[in-house]
Amino acid sequence: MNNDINGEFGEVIWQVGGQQGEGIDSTGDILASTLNQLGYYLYGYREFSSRIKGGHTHYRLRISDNPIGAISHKLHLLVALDQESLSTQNHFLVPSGIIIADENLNVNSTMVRHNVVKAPLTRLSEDLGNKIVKNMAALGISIAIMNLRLADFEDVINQRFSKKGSKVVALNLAAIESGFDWACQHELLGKLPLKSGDKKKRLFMIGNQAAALGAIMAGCRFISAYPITPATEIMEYLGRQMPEIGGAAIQAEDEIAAINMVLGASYAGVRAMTSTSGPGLSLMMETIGLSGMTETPVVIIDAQRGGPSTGLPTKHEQSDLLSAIFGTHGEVPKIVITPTSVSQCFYQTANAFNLAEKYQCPVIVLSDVALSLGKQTVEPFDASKIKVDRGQILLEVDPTPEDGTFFQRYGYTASGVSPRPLPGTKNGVHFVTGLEHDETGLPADDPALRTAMMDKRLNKIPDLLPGSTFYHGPDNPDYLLVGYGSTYGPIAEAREMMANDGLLVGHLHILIIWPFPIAELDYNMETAKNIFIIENNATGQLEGLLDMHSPYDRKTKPIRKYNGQPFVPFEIYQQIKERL
Amino acid sequence: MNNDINGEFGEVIWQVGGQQGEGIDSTGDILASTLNQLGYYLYGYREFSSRIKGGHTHYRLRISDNPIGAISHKLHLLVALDQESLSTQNHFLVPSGIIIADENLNVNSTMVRHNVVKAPLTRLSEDLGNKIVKNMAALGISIAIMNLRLADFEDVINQRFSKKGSKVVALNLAAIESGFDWACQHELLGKLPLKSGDKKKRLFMIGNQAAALGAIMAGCRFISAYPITPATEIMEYLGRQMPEIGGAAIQAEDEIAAINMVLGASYAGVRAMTSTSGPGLSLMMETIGLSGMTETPVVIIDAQRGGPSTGLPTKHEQSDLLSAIFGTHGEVPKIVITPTSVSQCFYQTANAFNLAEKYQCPVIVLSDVALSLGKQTVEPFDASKIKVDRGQILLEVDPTPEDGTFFQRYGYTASGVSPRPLPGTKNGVHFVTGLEHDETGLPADDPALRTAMMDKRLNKIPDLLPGSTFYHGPDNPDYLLVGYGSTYGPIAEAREMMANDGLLVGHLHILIIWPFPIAELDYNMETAKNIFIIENNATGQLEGLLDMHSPYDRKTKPIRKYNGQPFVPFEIYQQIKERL
Amino acid sequence: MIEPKIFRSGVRPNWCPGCGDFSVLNALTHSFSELDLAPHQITTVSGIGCSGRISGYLNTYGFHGVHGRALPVAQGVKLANRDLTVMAIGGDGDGLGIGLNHLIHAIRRNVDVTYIIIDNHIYGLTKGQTSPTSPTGFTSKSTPKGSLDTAVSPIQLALSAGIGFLGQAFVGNPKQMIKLIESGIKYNGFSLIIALSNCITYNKVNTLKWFRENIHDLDNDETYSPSDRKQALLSAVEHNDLVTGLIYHEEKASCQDLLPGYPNRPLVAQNLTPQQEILDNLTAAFY
Amino acid sequence: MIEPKIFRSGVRPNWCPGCGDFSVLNALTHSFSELDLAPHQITTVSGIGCSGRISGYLNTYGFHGVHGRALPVAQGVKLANRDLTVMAIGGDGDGLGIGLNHLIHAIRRNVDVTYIIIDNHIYGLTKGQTSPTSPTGFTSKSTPKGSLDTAVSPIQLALSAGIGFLGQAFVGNPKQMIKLIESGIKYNGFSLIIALSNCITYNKVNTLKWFRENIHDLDNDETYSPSDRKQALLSAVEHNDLVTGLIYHEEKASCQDLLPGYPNRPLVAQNLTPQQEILDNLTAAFY
Ligand SMILES: Cc1ncc(C[n+]2csc(CCOP(=O)(O)OP(=O)(O)O)c2C)c(N)n1
Ligand SMILES: Cc1ncc(C[n+]2csc(CCOP(=O)(O)OP(=O)(O)O)c2C)c(N)n1
Ligand code: SF4
Ligand code: SF4
Ligand SMILES: [Mg+2]
Ligand SMILES: [Mg+2]
Repeated sequence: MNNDINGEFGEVIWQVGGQQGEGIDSTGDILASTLNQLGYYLYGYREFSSRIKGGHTHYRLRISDNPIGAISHKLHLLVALDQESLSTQNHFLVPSGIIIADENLNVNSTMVRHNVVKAPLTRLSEDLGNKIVKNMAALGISIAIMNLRLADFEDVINQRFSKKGSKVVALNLAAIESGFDWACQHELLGKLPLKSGDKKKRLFMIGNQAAALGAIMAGCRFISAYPITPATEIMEYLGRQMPEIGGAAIQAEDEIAAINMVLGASYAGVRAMTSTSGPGLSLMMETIGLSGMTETPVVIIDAQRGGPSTGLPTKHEQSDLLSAIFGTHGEVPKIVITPTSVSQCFYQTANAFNLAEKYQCPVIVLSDVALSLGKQTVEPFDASKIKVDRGQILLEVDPTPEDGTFFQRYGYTASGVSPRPLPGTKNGVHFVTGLEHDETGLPADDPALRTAMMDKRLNKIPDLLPGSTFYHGPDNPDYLLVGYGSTYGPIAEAREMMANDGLLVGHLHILIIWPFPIAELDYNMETAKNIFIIENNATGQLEGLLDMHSPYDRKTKPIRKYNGQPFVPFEIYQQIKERL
Repeated sequence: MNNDINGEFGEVIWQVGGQQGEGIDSTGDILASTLNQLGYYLYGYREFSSRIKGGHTHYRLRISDNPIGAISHKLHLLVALDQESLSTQNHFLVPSGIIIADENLNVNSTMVRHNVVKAPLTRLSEDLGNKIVKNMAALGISIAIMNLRLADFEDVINQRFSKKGSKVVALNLAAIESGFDWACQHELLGKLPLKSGDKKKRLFMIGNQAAALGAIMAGCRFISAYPITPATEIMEYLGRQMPEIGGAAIQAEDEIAAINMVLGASYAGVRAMTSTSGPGLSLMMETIGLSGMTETPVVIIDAQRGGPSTGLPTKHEQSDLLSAIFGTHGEVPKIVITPTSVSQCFYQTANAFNLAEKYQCPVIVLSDVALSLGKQTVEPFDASKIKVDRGQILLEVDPTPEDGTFFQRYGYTASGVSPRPLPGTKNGVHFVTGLEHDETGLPADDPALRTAMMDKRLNKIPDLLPGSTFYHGPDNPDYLLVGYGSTYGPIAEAREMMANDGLLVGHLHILIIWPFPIAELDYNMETAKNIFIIENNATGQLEGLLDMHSPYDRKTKPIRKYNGQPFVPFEIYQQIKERL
Repeated sequence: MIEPKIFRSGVRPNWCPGCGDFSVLNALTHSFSELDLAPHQITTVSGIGCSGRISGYLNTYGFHGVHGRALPVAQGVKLANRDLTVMAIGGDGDGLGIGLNHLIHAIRRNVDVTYIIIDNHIYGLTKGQTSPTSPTGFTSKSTPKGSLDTAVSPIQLALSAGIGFLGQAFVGNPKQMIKLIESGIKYNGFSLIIALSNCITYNKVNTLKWFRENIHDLDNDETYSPSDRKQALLSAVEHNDLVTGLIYHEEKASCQDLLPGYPNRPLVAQNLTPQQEILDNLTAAFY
Repeated sequence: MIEPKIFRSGVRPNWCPGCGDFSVLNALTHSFSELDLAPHQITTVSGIGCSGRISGYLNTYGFHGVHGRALPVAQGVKLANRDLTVMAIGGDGDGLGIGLNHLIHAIRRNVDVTYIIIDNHIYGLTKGQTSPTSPTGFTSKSTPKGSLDTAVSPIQLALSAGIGFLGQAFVGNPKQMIKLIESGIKYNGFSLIIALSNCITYNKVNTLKWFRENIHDLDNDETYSPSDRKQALLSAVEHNDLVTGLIYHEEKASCQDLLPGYPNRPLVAQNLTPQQEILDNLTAAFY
């Protein structure tokens, strides 16, 4: 619990749980927003079920004075508004942790090792005239326990409720205050005192918002998508922003329409994208092939969720990987990016647009529930880090000698990428088709030409894109932890735990997973004695790709989790320990 | 040209080429049907383009007195009705081969090494009053050259044209005769004499017909599909036969509807299937996942064609493999079968229904243009070889104690397969969903349950299904040729060629490719020094699967072809020779 | 006769209190009961959405498929076993957004399935986006400045596609809904019943009150004849699709009646033992 | 004015001689010419089918997509570059079978695209299967005993979906077709023109002669007013959909007019340099 000499904590993990509709989200959000302004590092993760009202939900917030990239297995302060919060969550509490339970809940004997405080949450808020603010009373108690200042919360409450009128603002503030006072009266003030934050300005957002922002900054001016958990926020956010930045957002009738609209918009020359989750990705497969065959850039964000089929719509998993890479009949060039953090959702979505246009191919960005909906502290974005590279677009075309001859859209070039004029360009009139075609784009099935065209398309993307992987740790580690995408945070922290134990341990992580960066991976895996492949799926999809591409038998060991929840650092650490 | 002491040939490769609409198909079919009745072994392969009239097409027929399973690179007799037949096909001719060219075609100097005979085909048929029978005149000449008897053709001509009236029959017979006579007058009679056939009764059909027959024999009584080349004949054939055998055939509005109807029918308890090609397979991905998740059997025949996207609709390729295996988001149990011959299209389609019901999962049968549309001699089918095994269907269910409690559709069992009552069964009322669910089928997201259910589904299919591979050749071969599906014939023949050269060579072939039969493959690959992986695609999909599953680096060598055409045995032989 | 409550499964619906879906669930159980059906004789296929969850709350065979595809599955079920009563149920997004094509083609095909669209003018389960039936100008998370699209009219489309049985119910009028569902099930062919419903959480425009104020009930309109397709079309146009009751009814042969060689005994009851004789007959053409 | 023949690409159509598609190709080139367009100003998106090949025969920007998805692609093109004239063209299978849902939703959305369905009542390219517009009883390879389904009526469906511009042409009347295409292109919004066509190879029922004998021309019908939606519906019903001419026309705002914040300059012409200022404005809410 790393408290310092003043007894203050550098890290507190707080959680509120209750029924959907009880304001669990906003309780967490208000605490988090305020803490963000105070300069703490935060990681918020919500558990919720695929229904609208009712059903248990909780919001876990990890608060730290140092950068963090994962939730934790620990819990210091649990605020329970429903029975399930107690029964399913109390075992996460550290021995010295505190439970604040609404007084009408049953507190059973297994909880006695913890400091369980029954608080009259419902009553406190009813006293204020409205029991819906019991979550705010609970927040007030939390504020007191962590030794935070009530005044720091006023801004956020004001912002959040001002639309609903000053009465609502006042009611909420009063509820927080009454909780705070109650806590003081019951000697809870400063029981888990937080070190103060550094007051630096940082962003706090979910991956979906970061990805949408990344798209805007990369110049995306067209989105068409269909709602689906956990991707919907991307289309909703862009739906709100496109009118402001002079773009267009279209809610499509289905995912097939969405990707085809995007393909049309992209063909016409605007940067365009769609966002979806697994079921939508499956529906888009045919058109992903069309994008590959016509060499038309397209950006798809697939926010993965528990599969297969409708699966676990609100739960976490990394199981669309092979389908993103190998899905669609036939063979197409593709790029698949797996951002590692909310911050990378921003930068890599922007990157996706450059890669899609540079290589004229579909680019799939795989996020997942943890990234899409998990809220993280993010250093302010830097627009200067984003360069718009539109690849080989021809803005002017020389007239061709004859009339009625198409421009050679698929002329062979050294790079394999052919310049493309946009519709509307004089002298650039050309034809594109999903059929096999010659340099002019016209359907053709001559065997030699066919082979040449396949080679052109399949070889135009280099075997290794720069920045595909990164490595943290000593040279020649004894232990190597390998992952991709959102497991970055948990693995990084697990590595630290192992390093603290004095082990020589490295962390190799993949950011661009297709083309499969085997050269960089092999380079790092060569000397490691124990390689752990860590992924959130059942069949070991990354492991399969590694085996497929590496001629060596690395005797890698799998650490897989497919129960719908993201990894926490400690369980990775623990599982490795058990196998040493 | 293996002619025997009488100067008779055990094998002649004949080809007719012309423009689409010139009756190229029927010329080939009439010759082939007659030869089939005479007891020859045949392999017919058509090249055609994706247009209705016009465009070059040809029909190559390999005629042998021994079983054959591939086309050949050789050509003995070329009948050219158009210029392209001459320019693109003449180089296949063996030195002593004969070209019969319509007299108005240009015969150039590169053909002089061959015996080029200009024949007045158009004139001969115009003399009979109708130039459309010039193909029949050409057939007559062919008959003479191969020393066949005119009388043997009467039956087939009668059958084929009787619907159009006796005049048409007579016209066609007259044209054949006039061609035959012309050949005799020009000393062509018996120039390439065929050994006589064994007169045994054998079938001659395309893979699509065999697959449809296999489905019927396995008890399939429902098909829903959407037309697409090269799969359409399956739905058309079943569309004609279902009324006769008391089933239902529905042309769906699209492939998504097709597979969902099939899923519904199969859920309700009838054996049901759909047929499609790559673009349709891509569209079916979401529902394939639903089949896997709900553990509802489903059989899909994917007749592969050149990909990606619309690709090469009439050309050959084996490039849907990885998409069939890994397509659909999330992770589902699946079985993928790759029949090796027209005969296996029959038996393996039947097998697909058993496997689908036994393991309650989607089964994809991958054929391809060569198998689907290539016409082969097939030994008469044996109904007794087909056993209908409907797996764990519960015809009666004991009443449950409470009302309103669902039957436990997904109860854990040792095998992982749970008994399923069919809708309509008393006391069997239950619920199935694409959401993750508990034993009762009700949506559930408890982490431990989720893991258990994933394990149940993913482990219920054994790692190795019996009969997944077969091997021909000596123990411990020096050379091992590995393939799957329709490459069987060409590889088998290439192996013979190598064996004739005195090499120790084996042929390892995959019939059921998923679950990947790595145990059997490894067993056979262990001692081989040179392993060639032979496949009709650009990226080496089988090779990828091998690497993915085998911990050994076999240093396999790829032989790939992706120009739209199937392998011929000699090119495999030659490519291997070059690399020795 | 089996009591309505027997048709409820033991599962508690996870709908929001006050959601219109409850009324439809209730009406279904009553209709089944009135028709003297037993749970095992019914199969309910549903789509994805709040409404799609209904198949789990009914004590009938239940198939909860993927988004927008309830109708093809239901047609497959019915053709496989013509003795079953087959229901398809889903939301307006499910049936008129992603799944609309299947509706038009199901109408053309006329397989005997009863399809209920629970139309709350919104995407409920995904937390409130504009749906195809949301009125023009409708503001929601996905159209914060108001929807631009013309609302889809399932009534006019169904009539134009040649539907044989069409009704529109309203969750505020359970009796009528029960009657319509009963008649729809009894109808030999494809029947569509649109259940105008409220999403209490996300649709603050098309509320129960709003529906009540705007609905024109055809069952109480003596000038209306449900056997006149033209009148049906015109009255839908006139009342902005907010008509309730039996809109159209016409007897015609169903797909099961017409399918050539389709046996009277359900396909699932056929003998599947492979017979050499059948094979020989079929292969005769290939020798 | 650019001559019609300039709008033909150098590629020879691979259609069967006598196929109706030739007439549509011809009419398009004349319409483009009459409208004073240049080839580079036009983008033609087409589906898969014999008819879908048309985009390769036109000297315009051509996008030959996948089966049934011409409309979404075309809408994307138009919204990306509102200065382009965007055509979508495909067959009856493409547009009314697999792609029908996109048609209904394109009508609702009203993006300014002109869509031509070349309706030969058959699946041509796949060698003659029954299509959604094939009449009931139609025999083909896929319905050897006659089609059971009710034919789909694109006219009635389009009207029911609220279309603003609808015409039906016939390959035997090129003048009318040219006029309709011209008006469709000029119309600000989604326009649908159905081109009744013949498949000389596979459809022996709906031949040129048959069409000629059964068509009722609205352009020559003085009692007909193309601004009356009800009359349009009723006349389609009455003449079994075999009406030709301008069926319906109504001015209304297009999607481009209505989209909030949608600039007058095409999206493709916007400045994309990433600006810290914009980023700061957008991220302000997240501090
Ligand atoms: C292929 C696919 N796309 C999107 C989704 C996400 N999704 C689930 S329900 C739904 C719409 C629900 O609206 P509606 O059909 O009107 O049902 P309601 O919830 O209003 O009853 C959507 C878009 C999905 N499950 N599958
Ligand atoms: C997803 C998919 N399914 C099926 C096909 C096969 N296919 C090609 S064209 C076509 C139908 C053609 O009919 P229509 O649209 O009426 O065009 P026509 O040839 O009559 O002009 C079909 C089914 C395909 N290319 N893609
Ligand atoms: S969100 Fe709306 S539709 Fe869904 S359960 Fe709640 S009230 Fe019903
Ligand atoms: S098959 Fe029919 S539609 Fe196709 S090109 Fe020939 S005539 Fe035209
Ligand atoms: Mg709804
Ligand atoms: Mg057609």
